[in-house]
Amino acid sequence: MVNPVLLIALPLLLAFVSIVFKAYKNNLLVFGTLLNAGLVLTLNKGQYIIGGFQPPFGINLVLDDFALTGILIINGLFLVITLMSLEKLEGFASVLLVALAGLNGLVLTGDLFNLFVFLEITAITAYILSSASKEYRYAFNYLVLGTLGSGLYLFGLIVLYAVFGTLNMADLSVKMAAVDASQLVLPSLLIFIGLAVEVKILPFNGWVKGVYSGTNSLVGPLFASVYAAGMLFVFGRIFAQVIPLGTYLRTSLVVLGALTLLAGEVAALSKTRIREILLYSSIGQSGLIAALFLSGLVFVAVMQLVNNALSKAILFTVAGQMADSTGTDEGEELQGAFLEHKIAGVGFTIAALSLIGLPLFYGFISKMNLLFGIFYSDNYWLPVVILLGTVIEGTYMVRLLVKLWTPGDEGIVSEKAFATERPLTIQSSKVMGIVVLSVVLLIGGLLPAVIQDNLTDSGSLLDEVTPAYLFDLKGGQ
Amino acid sequence: MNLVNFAYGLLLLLAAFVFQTTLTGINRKVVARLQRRRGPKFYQQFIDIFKALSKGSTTHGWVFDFGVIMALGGIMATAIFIPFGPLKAVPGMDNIFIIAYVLAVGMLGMAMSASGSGNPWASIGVSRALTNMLAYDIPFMMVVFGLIFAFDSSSLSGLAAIQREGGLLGWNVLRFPLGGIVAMISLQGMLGKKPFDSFIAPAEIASGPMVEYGGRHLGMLFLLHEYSTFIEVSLIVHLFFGGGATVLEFMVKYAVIYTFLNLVSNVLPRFKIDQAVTFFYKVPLAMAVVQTFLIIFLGMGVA
Amino acid sequence: MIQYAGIMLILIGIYGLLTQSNIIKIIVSLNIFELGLNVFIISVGFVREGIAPILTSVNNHNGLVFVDPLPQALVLTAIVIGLGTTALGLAFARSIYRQHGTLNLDEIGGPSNG
Amino acid sequence: MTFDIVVILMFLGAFSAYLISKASLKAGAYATTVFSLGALAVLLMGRSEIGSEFSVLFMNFEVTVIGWYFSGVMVLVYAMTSFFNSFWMDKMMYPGSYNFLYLFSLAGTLGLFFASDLITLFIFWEVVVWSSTFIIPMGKSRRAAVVYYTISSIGSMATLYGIMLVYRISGTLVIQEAFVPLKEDPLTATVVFVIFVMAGLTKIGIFPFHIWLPLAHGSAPHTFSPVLSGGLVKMGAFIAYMSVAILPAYEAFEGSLKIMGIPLQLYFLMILGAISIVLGTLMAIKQEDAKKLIAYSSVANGGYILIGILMMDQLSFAGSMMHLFNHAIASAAAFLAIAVVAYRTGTTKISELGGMIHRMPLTYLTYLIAIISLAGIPPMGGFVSKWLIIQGLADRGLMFMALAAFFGSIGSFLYVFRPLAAVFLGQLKPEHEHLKSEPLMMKIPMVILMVLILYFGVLPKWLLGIIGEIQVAAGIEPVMMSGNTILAVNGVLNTLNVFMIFGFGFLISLIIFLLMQKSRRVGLMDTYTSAEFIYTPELYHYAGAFYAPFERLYQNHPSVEKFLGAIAWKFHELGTVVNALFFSHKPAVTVFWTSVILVMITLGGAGI
Amino acid sequence: MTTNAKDVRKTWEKIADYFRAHSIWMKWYCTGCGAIEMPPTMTSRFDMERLGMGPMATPRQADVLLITGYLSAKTLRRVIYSYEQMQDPKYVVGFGSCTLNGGIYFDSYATMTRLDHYLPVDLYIAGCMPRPEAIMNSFDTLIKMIEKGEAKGWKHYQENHEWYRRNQLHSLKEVYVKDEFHE
Repeated sequence: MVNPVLLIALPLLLAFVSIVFKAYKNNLLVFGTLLNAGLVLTLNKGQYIIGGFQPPFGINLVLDDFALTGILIINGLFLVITLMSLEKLEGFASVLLVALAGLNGLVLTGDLFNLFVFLEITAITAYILSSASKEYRYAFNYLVLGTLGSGLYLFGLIVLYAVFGTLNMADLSVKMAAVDASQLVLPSLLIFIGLAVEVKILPFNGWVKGVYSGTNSLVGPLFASVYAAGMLFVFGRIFAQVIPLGTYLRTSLVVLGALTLLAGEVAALSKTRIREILLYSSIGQSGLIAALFLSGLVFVAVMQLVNNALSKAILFTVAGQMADSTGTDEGEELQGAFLEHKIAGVGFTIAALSLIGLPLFYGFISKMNLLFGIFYSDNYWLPVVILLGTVIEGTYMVRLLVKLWTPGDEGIVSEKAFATERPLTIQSSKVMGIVVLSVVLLIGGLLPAVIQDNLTDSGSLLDEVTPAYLFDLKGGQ
Repeated sequence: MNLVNFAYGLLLLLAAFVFQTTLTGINRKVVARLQRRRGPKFYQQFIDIFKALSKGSTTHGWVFDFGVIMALGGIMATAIFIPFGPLKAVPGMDNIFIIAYVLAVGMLGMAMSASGSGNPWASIGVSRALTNMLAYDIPFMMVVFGLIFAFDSSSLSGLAAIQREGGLLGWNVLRFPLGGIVAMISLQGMLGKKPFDSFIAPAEIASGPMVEYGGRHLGMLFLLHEYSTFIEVSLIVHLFFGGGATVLEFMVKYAVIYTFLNLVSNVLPRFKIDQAVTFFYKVPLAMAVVQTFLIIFLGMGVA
Repeated sequence: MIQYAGIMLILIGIYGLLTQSNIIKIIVSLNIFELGLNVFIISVGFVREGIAPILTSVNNHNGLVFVDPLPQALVLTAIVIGLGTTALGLAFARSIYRQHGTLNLDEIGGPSNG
Repeated sequence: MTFDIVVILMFLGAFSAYLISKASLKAGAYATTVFSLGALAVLLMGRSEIGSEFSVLFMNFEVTVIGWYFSGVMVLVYAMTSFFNSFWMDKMMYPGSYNFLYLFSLAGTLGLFFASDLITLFIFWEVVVWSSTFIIPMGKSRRAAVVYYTISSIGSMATLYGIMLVYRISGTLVIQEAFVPLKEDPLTATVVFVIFVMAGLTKIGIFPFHIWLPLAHGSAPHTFSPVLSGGLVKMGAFIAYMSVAILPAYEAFEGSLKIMGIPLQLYFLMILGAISIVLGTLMAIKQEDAKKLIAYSSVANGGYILIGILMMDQLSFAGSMMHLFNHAIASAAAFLAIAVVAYRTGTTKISELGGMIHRMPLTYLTYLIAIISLAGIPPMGGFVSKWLIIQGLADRGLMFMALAAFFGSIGSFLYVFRPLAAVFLGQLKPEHEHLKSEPLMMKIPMVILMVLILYFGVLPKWLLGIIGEIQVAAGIEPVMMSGNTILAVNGVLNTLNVFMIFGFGFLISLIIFLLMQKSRRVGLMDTYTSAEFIYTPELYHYAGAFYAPFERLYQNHPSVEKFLGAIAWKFHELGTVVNALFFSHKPAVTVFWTSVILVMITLGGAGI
Repeated sequence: MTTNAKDVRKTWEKIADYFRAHSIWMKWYCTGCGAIEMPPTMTSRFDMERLGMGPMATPRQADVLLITGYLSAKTLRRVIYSYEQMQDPKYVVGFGSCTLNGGIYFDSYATMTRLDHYLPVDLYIAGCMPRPEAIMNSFDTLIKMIEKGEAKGWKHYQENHEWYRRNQLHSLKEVYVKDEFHE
């Protein structure tokens, strides 16, 4: 029996070791990620107490299905992304190890203040990673907003502590449920805002554009899939399971999530640079997933989260690599870029189609399920927003794909001669990673049971709605 | 369908040809008298046709020939469908829509052949002719649509028989006066008479579609013209003037209507093609829609 | 009273964040914000006429009124984290100055809205 | 058990075509032909197995008569077009992928028509959409693919909403059962109906969703335009059929306001169909590109099909079902003819062509027969179907639909004639003097299509028999036939007689022609020019602005393209606004919004 | 005129010639002032149509080429071109003295003085200009000629094409010229 605290402690240890043994730090990183990924497979569900205090006192780690799915996604994707882009490490190995520890801690912890600490650790690594683009003003912006956000989170949690006298999530959720939720609008909102900064909910996400648009093939996928997944898992943990929201706050926040979805998609539509398109798409997806979590639809939210994380890993890797090797990610200048890189192109296409939610890919399964879920919670306006978002998302994704596959101006038959002359190289390690991830998306779409089984119970802990509405893969018969 | 039908059809074609061509000749005379001339012999039209057929001709390729054959063939086939008074070559085939569409075979064949000559004037003429067709056919079809709805029959002879039951007042032109006027105007357009004759405008586009025809091709086109006139006027006689219980009755009605239209056409100038379209869509179409509306929604005129 | 002081500081910090465009001043505002937060946290644990939450030979019965120790522990952590963040922010400030030659965000310019 | 094999085989065929293409491009192209012909053969042989059910993975299928009929039409068009694929292999950007997507979309359509539950239906719908989306940009326009995708996805997302709503209400996704509870609830039924039928409208290209057709059909690869126009458009008709027949709309809307016996909801859709007819006709008349012209004609013909389907009666419905087949093969034949021209000359612009009949007479004949059918002139198939539709309209007294139908019919003479005159007839350009005739492989499908068009125009009995079965399955009176005579309530049509009399007329005419003196053959430039000497055939060819006087009458028409374009642009601008409002490099902006949201929600909460 | 085997008409040709004689469609080649005499001939007073005659729009449809005026090198080319576009049998009528001998322009360097060197003229109408009475009279003659089979200019042209062509080339250098406006 392996204690999940190792998932946090080992990377931290390796991080400190790597500072001492600078020459081996990349090896240590690979070792650490491999080790973590291996450890995840050996874990058992349960509650792990750290430091001897019995809950509700002291810190404990909660390894339920939800957290297990989370660390599976985080560690798996972390491994794939790191292996794909080892050449981009540039001395960030130690930071990455710390980030891994922080992300695992985020998902595992059962204590609100402990969560704050991990949030800060993760955030600081994110600030540092975001400076990899050498655009320090954006990193600084991120830092200020992130700090403000976590400050607000701390504020909210202190208020809750002052009221309920506990920081343990399980304990708090029980105590809060007993109180009229409308009394707790302010602390809930403060915590929401604190997390929303990281989750990229609309008015709190000013940093995203600057940071994401300059990311390379390592940092981009890390931010867009691993960090996003980690933060969303936390968000889901807090708002679907810990803090009961009143009708008023729930509606307001779901509307905020829906607005984020729409605004993100619409903003992406108006962009031409690939990474900008993708970053706005990320914002939109975050809004969607947050709205799902807020609606209490944990299971489908996790499905969509997984889909988003897998797709975005591929998309940002390719986009980052394009920017790295050609110096631009302007769609117009990369016409026909996939002509010489068909495998990567197919992976990119699969990821994009899966993100839109087209059938044969995992995105379709998750989209189906989330729509079923929303309909079964008798919400008839949110699907309209989601479907509208899907239309817009499809439009810009197809526009991008078409441009990258078939070069040429309007009115001329597409020919190889019109393809970009910029030298695009994609390393074989990346290609392999892309293939692995897109195969996962395909398997998820064709044989959804494979991925589904690993998710089946992740929402059941505190999810009131048993997944009876789930699209049971037999056409609903 | 057996050989008798075909023989009957051939006879009908012959009769229609003789009748209509004579009538055309007489009308040339009538028009001449209108203009204080002596005018040609009443059989002049026959002479013209036979002369044209007897002459040598030039061709611009197989489609030029094929189009003419197809045009005349199509029009002749249509003429066979038309009941000549009470006489019908093939029973049960006088459906108005069949006639309207089979008629188009001839139009298309002629247009094809004309364009096949390679002469732009021909193409211009065809373009005008087709535009003209788009103008006059729609009000006409609208009125016909109303009639079919009113009497639940789309057979020419059936519609004619229904009218005759009501005597003179049963004629559709009296029951549905608006529709009757529309049909007459449309007929003017169908026949390509003034003011809707811009597609052959001899002085302007050198007789349009016919510019390259001579000899037997031209002769066949004259035949075609006679037949299509026969078809179109017969349509109106059957649809609005009670058809004919006897052949004579039919011929008299036919002659009167044809001569009337000819007289009208001779005192009118020529519309430009876009003016023709605008006219048809402003006046007759509006009238046709009103008429059909009255029939369908108010049952006006339907006994 | 001390809560209000903390909240005042928080608001001052936010005001600074809203109005300042100089990076150093923004960092200072952030610190004021955090300071206010810390003060607030401390105040949560404060109990009037409470004693330190230490069991001694005298104070070991159930009727004791003692200060909540947890907020103080939290504050310590928060301070440390705040310090780290400030240091990182200052490092960024230095890099920004080297890159752009100014510390004023208005003069640096942002991403294009194209 | 044949149909599941077809569906699976087509998917496998798609992959194998891709692999074969890697070895040899031509072989890959022939593979598409072999597979689609195989599918056609299996479909024809498997007619006795209609009604069989099967499942693949989590998808369920049931072969209904209508599904069988639609898939037959689709596979026929695909098979015929696939003969052309091999000629474009070296010109195509991704030939292997083209072959793959070609068969993949075919497989998708088969799955769609056989689907027995709504999710399967939707899955295959989307499969077809995305697979065809990636073929289109290999042609002339990238924008076309995006517009195509967007419009399609508006439709399909609407359908998805409808599917969810239906499932929420009835708790089942089986097509035959899911709609049953809606009959009790006209309001929801209206919503579901509108939502569902919207997908159909986008696909058939009914106003205002028609804008993708000319773009996509006009600029898709020449070998894919026939499939788009002849085949994929018909998916929309399938959905429209489902919305009307399976919902069933007439029962659900029993209580709503009726116009001439048509519920208002359906009447409104019919008006849209009528607008499409008029609009498609008018726009087709003014097109300068042959492919765009045929594309707009597809819009117009889609209007006929929609109106007929919505009528759900004995005549118009049968006419519409038959028109679907006729339009599929005729439009495919017309596009193929244009494709031959494009293959030889490299252009489809009407004004750049001329006199092609002198180089490729068979292509000309194909085009001629196709357009005769499209225009609904006997003795071609298109006539029978249009006749049925119009007789049905006359029976019901739907005057405005009839008005549009007449306009479309007569107008179609105008637009179909234009490529005929300007591309195939008229002066041959000097640069086309040495063009070769069409290759043999191209002749095969054209001849087959010609024969089919003529055959079903003369002897429609077999086809109308199947349509009768569809009508019985849909619960309406089947179209009546005795011998070769179609018996309508207000008229009869004996197609064989029409053909024979037409032949008779033609014979007499031919005899007259042959009796007279032989003609002298002269060149195309030896024409009456007012005795002017002209030596430039390319200038002496009337092709551009063919109906200029008529076009002038509506040249300042309001354009729904512009309107939708403006909406798209508004979305674009909204994106820029979002960007400018919320995203900055200064923390102050975000802090400001944070404060605003904080205050607003808190105060709102306190207020409540 | 000598009678040989070629000139014997078959029965159908006789019938055809009757039709041809009584339905004469003309292409007017109005190069000079003579055309002004045609409208009175057409309209009520003289009423050409009673003889079955009338103007036609194109040479393809016409039987008679009526050349009403003087001919220059430029116009002659076009007259020849028009004539060759007409269908057999076709007749040429020279109208006015210009076609006979150049008329008042006989001494111009550009005038073609004798039409029948270039085209087979069946009938000349003398006069400058001929009045409608003369025209009617000449048409009457033409009708009779055609009916009798005497108007055989078109055959003559076919048989002596070499000679005509030589004359044409001699005077015009080139019969079919390149389009002047595009050279």
